[in-house]
Amino acid sequence: LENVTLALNWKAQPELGGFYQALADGTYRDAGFDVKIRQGGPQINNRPLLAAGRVDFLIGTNLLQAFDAVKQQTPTRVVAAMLQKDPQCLIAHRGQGYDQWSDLTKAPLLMAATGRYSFFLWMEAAHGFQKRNLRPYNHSLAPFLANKTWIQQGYATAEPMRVEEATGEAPLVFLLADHGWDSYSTVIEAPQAAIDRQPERVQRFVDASIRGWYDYLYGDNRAANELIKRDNGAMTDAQIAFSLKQMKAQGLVDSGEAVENGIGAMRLERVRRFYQKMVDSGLLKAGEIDPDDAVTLQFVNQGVGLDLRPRVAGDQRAAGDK
Amino acid sequence: MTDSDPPEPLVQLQDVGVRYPTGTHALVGLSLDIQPGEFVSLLGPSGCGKSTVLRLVGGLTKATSGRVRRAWDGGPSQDAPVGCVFQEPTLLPWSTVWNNVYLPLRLQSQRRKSARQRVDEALALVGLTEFAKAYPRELSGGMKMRAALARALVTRPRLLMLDEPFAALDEITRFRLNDDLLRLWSEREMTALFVTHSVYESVYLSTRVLVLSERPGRVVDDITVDLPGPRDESVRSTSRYLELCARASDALHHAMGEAPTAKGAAS
Amino acid sequence: MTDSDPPEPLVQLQDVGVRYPTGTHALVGLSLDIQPGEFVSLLGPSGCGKSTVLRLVGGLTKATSGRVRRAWDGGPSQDAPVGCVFQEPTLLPWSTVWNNVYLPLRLQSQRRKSARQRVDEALALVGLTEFAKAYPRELSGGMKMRAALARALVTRPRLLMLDEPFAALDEITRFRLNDDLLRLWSEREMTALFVTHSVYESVYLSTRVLVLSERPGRVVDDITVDLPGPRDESVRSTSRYLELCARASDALHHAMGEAPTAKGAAS
Amino acid sequence: MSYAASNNGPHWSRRVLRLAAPLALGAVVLAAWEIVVRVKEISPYLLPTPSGIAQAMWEHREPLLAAWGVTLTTMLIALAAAVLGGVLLAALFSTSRVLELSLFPYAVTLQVTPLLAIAPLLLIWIHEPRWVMLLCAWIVAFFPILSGTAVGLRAADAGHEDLFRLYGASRWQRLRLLLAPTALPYFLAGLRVSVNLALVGAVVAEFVTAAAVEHPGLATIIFEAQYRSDTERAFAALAIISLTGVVFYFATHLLSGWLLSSRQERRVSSREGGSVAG
Amino acid sequence: MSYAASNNGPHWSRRVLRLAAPLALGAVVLAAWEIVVRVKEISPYLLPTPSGIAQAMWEHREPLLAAWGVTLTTMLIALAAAVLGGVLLAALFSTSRVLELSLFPYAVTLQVTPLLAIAPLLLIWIHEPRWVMLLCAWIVAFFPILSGTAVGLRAADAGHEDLFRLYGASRWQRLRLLLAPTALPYFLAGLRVSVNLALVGAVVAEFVTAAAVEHPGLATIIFEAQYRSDTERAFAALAIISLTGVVFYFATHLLSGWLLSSRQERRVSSREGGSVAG
Ligand SMILES: Nc1ncnc2c1ncn2[C@@H]1O[C@H](COP(=O)(O)OP(=O)(O)OP(=O)(O)O)[C@@H](O)[C@H]1O
Ligand SMILES: Nc1ncnc2c1ncn2[C@@H]1O[C@H](COP(=O)(O)OP(=O)(O)OP(=O)(O)O)[C@@H](O)[C@H]1O
Ligand SMILES: [Mg+2]
Ligand SMILES: [Mg+2]
Repeated sequence: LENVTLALNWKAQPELGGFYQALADGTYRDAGFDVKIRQGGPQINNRPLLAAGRVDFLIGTNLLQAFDAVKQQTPTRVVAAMLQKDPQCLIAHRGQGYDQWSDLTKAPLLMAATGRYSFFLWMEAAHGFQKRNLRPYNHSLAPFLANKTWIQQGYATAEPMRVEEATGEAPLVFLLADHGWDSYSTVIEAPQAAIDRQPERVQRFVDASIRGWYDYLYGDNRAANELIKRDNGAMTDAQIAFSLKQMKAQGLVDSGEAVENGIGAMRLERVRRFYQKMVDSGLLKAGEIDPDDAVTLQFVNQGVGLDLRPRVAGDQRAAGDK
Repeated sequence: MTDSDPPEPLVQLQDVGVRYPTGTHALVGLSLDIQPGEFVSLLGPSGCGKSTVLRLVGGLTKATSGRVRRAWDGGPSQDAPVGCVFQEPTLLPWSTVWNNVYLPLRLQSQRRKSARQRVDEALALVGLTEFAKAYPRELSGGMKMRAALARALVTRPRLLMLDEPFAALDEITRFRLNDDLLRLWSEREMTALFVTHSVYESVYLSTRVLVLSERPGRVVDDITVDLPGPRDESVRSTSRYLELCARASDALHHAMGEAPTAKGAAS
Repeated sequence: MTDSDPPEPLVQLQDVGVRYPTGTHALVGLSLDIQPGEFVSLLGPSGCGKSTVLRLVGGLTKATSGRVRRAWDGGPSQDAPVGCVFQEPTLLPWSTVWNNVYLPLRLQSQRRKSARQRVDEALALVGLTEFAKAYPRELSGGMKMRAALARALVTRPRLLMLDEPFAALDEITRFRLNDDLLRLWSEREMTALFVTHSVYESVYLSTRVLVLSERPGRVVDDITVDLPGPRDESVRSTSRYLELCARASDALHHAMGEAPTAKGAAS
Repeated sequence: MSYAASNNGPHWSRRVLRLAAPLALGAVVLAAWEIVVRVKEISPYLLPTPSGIAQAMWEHREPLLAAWGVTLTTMLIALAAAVLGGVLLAALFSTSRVLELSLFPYAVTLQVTPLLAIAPLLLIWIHEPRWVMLLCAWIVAFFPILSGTAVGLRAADAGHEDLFRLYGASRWQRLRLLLAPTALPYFLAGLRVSVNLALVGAVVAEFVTAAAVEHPGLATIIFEAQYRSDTERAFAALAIISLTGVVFYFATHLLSGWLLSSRQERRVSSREGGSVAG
Repeated sequence: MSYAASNNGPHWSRRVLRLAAPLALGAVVLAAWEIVVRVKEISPYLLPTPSGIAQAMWEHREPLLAAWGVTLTTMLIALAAAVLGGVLLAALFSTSRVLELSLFPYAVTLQVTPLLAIAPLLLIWIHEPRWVMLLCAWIVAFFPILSGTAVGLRAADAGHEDLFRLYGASRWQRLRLLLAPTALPYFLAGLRVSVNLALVGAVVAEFVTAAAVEHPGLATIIFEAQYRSDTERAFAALAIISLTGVVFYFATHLLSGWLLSSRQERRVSSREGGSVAG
């Protein structure tokens, strides 16, 4: 078995469930890997580990960081995109007059540091949100709960549930992806050296991960959830159930290109379109990089794992595609 | 033990004992009156409790038994009717000599300007005018003690307490300061409590010499010095002076459990 | 300036000047030889530089001009051929009296056990046996100086330097220690350099008395004390003794710019 | 004459007061807290009551205890390393001013560099996350000890320095018999700050490396509890951190008192001395 | 007799050495770093070269300077508040042991509580992130000053205490004329640590409130640059933080030297005195 370390961008959670599934049900082992998962967290930056060769694969949150890697001439590439839509969203209390996306721009907004340097800049440029309304979000809901007029960032698969648990009322959820933030999410990044020298190995890992995701969504995921709960004490069964439900309902994983090409699918047009948005938002400069360098389609769009999707999955098409 | 009994002693120690926390009995059953205007010297072996007596009178140590009464108790503490030269100079290292001498006046809330003359006078008296701006660490041992003396004199206290102020001084300076002290004492109508190891000095300066026993200290002799004032060098050759010196010296030897010899008086 | 010229002086100061960083000239053009076996006293006004001379000899201050030669220079520094009582006791506050006295031996890497006898002897000599386990802060002023004296004696140094070691002591203790010191000096064949303010003490103890002028210090008189040894109380009544005392006293007055009077000699 | 002091310290009634006053004040503060939260009806996910916290503490005693063990271990190792490193460096610095001035900036740099920024780098070079965590906690804790001890080693009394020079003390003897005792109070003052910082460091180090560590410490528990809006549990963990800090503060206090007792009594006897029975 | 000392300090050649040695060592360290990175071909996104960092510094000089201004402001305000708060509290504590023992635990609690955990709470009660930031930086910085000054205020010499008692000094006079000068070196020792911690506090406070502040400080730049994999820019900001720390360290050093000069020369004259021209 080959030792492989996979670094996550967050603590163990259902939004990373496919990897745990592949680990738990032996998919990775069958592919010849002994996988070690290294969690991330709010204060943890695993990205340098990939470039340094200390981990073999890294889960990236969105494409922006992949563009940055190209800009910094870091030899890494996105080899697969597990989430077709970014679960990033804004949350508001009900009954505060925040019924529309456009109502949110003037509200005090709790925002974590990572968001402030990425999608918030896009929100600012594309939708007129303002820096001076920002409040720090350290993944404690208390400030949001205490101030009903405040809104906050979140993952559509997580925070709404936590808010509902605390207040008894489901909050309003505005998915960024529905308003133009169309990055892939939870992408697998690999060092260029591995792609060049051991493409077969990368392919095996990507395929196994994709299979893991299918099984996590549609198969018996109890073992994976046990692993998740072991790694992250904050996870509960209810939370996991909610996340799974949301991932399916919002078509985060199995939608868009994934419907035909299988989970992990990517299209260059979409990458380029997102790059253009980043340029328009001032996060990157026009012509600074070639967005195509950020990804490689070599390992995806091969329909791997489509056999694992239940027949009824056809109606997902409507939910995810636009 | 004292034989004088005017109505109001300035300081009165009654059957006083002091036991330090380490268990050392420094004083046991010490009684002692000081009348206003007296010049009392304490003579006694090293470690017998002389400094402790001064600390008691100054209110710096409380008696563990017996009573200490002081005439100014109950009055405003700001008045500082006591001046003291401790056995060590205890100058503030971060202040110049001038500021060290000014300190007691400053504590009485006197302005620097109005105090200037008195401070300068006191410095001149001890011969440190030139070193007014020096820091204590730049002084020799004797100069430090002189600065401490100036500090004790500058307030013109009612009771002046001196713990071997002249021990570190050469004889000439010492004699000059002896005379200066006597002059100030009579001019300012002070009371003085003086610790010394010199029998001659004690007799020369005092109206009364108290000889203490070895630790724990008790008064073993109370010698009234009936030499006429104002005293000057000529006193030192009178027979009464020598007689009193011999008596004090004997008392001291007695106190230390030695047979009195001519030693002390002879040198 | 000295009139003796045996081959190898123990310490030789040639035309030495010391100027402190503050600008004070403590010594100017001082020359001085100390022969092995001598007992040299320094007499001089307060602040004239006596302590500075001791510091020079001990290697604690460097001369700003002139030359200082010491017979033991170049030898192993561990030997510590010098013992010193500073003007202040400089006891280590965190050590007991016993450990303070043991310190110089400890610095010579002597074991506690083998040092015990010498430390106990030194403590007995100064009368502090009872206080071996006390901390310095629990001692009276005179007791501290006695502890410092014990510390200086414990190493049996070739050169013993004493900076007013007896100033804080009563006369009886003082006389006793004077005699003890003389005895040790002759027994151990030490050389001694002694600072004092007592003319009598200097003449009684020394083979030579150096009188220093007011600051900056120079040697103004070099008095060879030709009294016979071993000395004891009886010496104090010889006419030669009194004569020498008078001479030293005169030199001191002279050094201080005063007309010599009978003051000093009379008391 | 016995020096085995019988009643050296302050009078026993004063001692009782010294123990009772903080406890009494603590009780008052907690009671006031409880009352304010109840009367103002502040919801427990914003600010729990002390009783709620205590209850959460009891309920989760097992994971909390385990986490406390983890954090405490990190803290103690970091503190030990801080003491060792700080003292050794200070001793090195005491040998030469030039050395001190040349190297101190690096100690400052280490201290002011944000852990969040360097933790990822450390993780690249040091493969064992546990070591990174210890290193982070050490970085946070060592500076006060270094700084305090360095000052203390230069604070020797001039008279004592003379004494040691006169008797030809070796460098080592001077360091051991003169400089070390002189620096002791300064070292202890630094220790007092470093003890706190070691605790802070242990917690922060866990925040910046947590994912990598197998057994969760208190920081992980706090994060988890906050994530789940279980404010009571978060406060229970916070309370344990605070209590640990306070206990170590008093321990350091007692240690200081004990180590310096032979010097401090001077003050007792001269300022409060006679009053023992007077 | 002139006390306007002409050559009080160490000899000028020694002074030059003291200045030159750290700079020389710094140059050597940077050169070694540059060479190691180049020879081992470590990629700049892992560990940039000093020249790369300098270049990034120059390129981004405007945002960096602006950010430095923000961080420096926070640091200085926090430091001022730490000095004020620490000294006042210490003065309060010096009036009574019982008070000290009762209140010190709360200072310890404040110091050891993880900012990451309490920042959200602070935000509930204090809506202005800028204030939360200052409060956080202050919490980090104040303890060493409090602790140092509290110790110093109890360190007065027994003889001096006697003197002040004898002359009937008022509480206020004792504090101002005796305790304050006695505590000064202890305060300065605390300040030396607090200066660093104020900088650390300013950075950490920015980390925990980062997203919220309109004008980014250095921490924001570091975080952003790291997030965007711009290691050189992150190191440029880190270097500015380090340099700021080192500059303040030397400033505090000079301040100490200047404030204590009248006491320290004793050491010069006794240990190095005669060597001035000898
Ligand atoms: N702070 C203290 N703690 C414990 N014991 C003390 C303290 N101060 C003094 N003593 C003891 O009390 C006794 C008397 O001390 P005191 O200082 O009064 O003596 P003294 O007569 O002034 O001696 P000297 O002439 O040597 O100065 C001594 O035996 C000393 O050991
Ligand atoms: N550390 C110092 N810095 C500056 N000046 C000093 C220092 N030490 C001594 N002096 C000055 O040098 C001169 C001689 O000092 P020294 O201590 O040698 O005098 P001394 O003869 O021992 O006096 P005393 O009999 O009073 O002890 C004094 O005028 C003093 O002001
Ligand atoms: Mg005394
Ligand atoms: Mg002297």
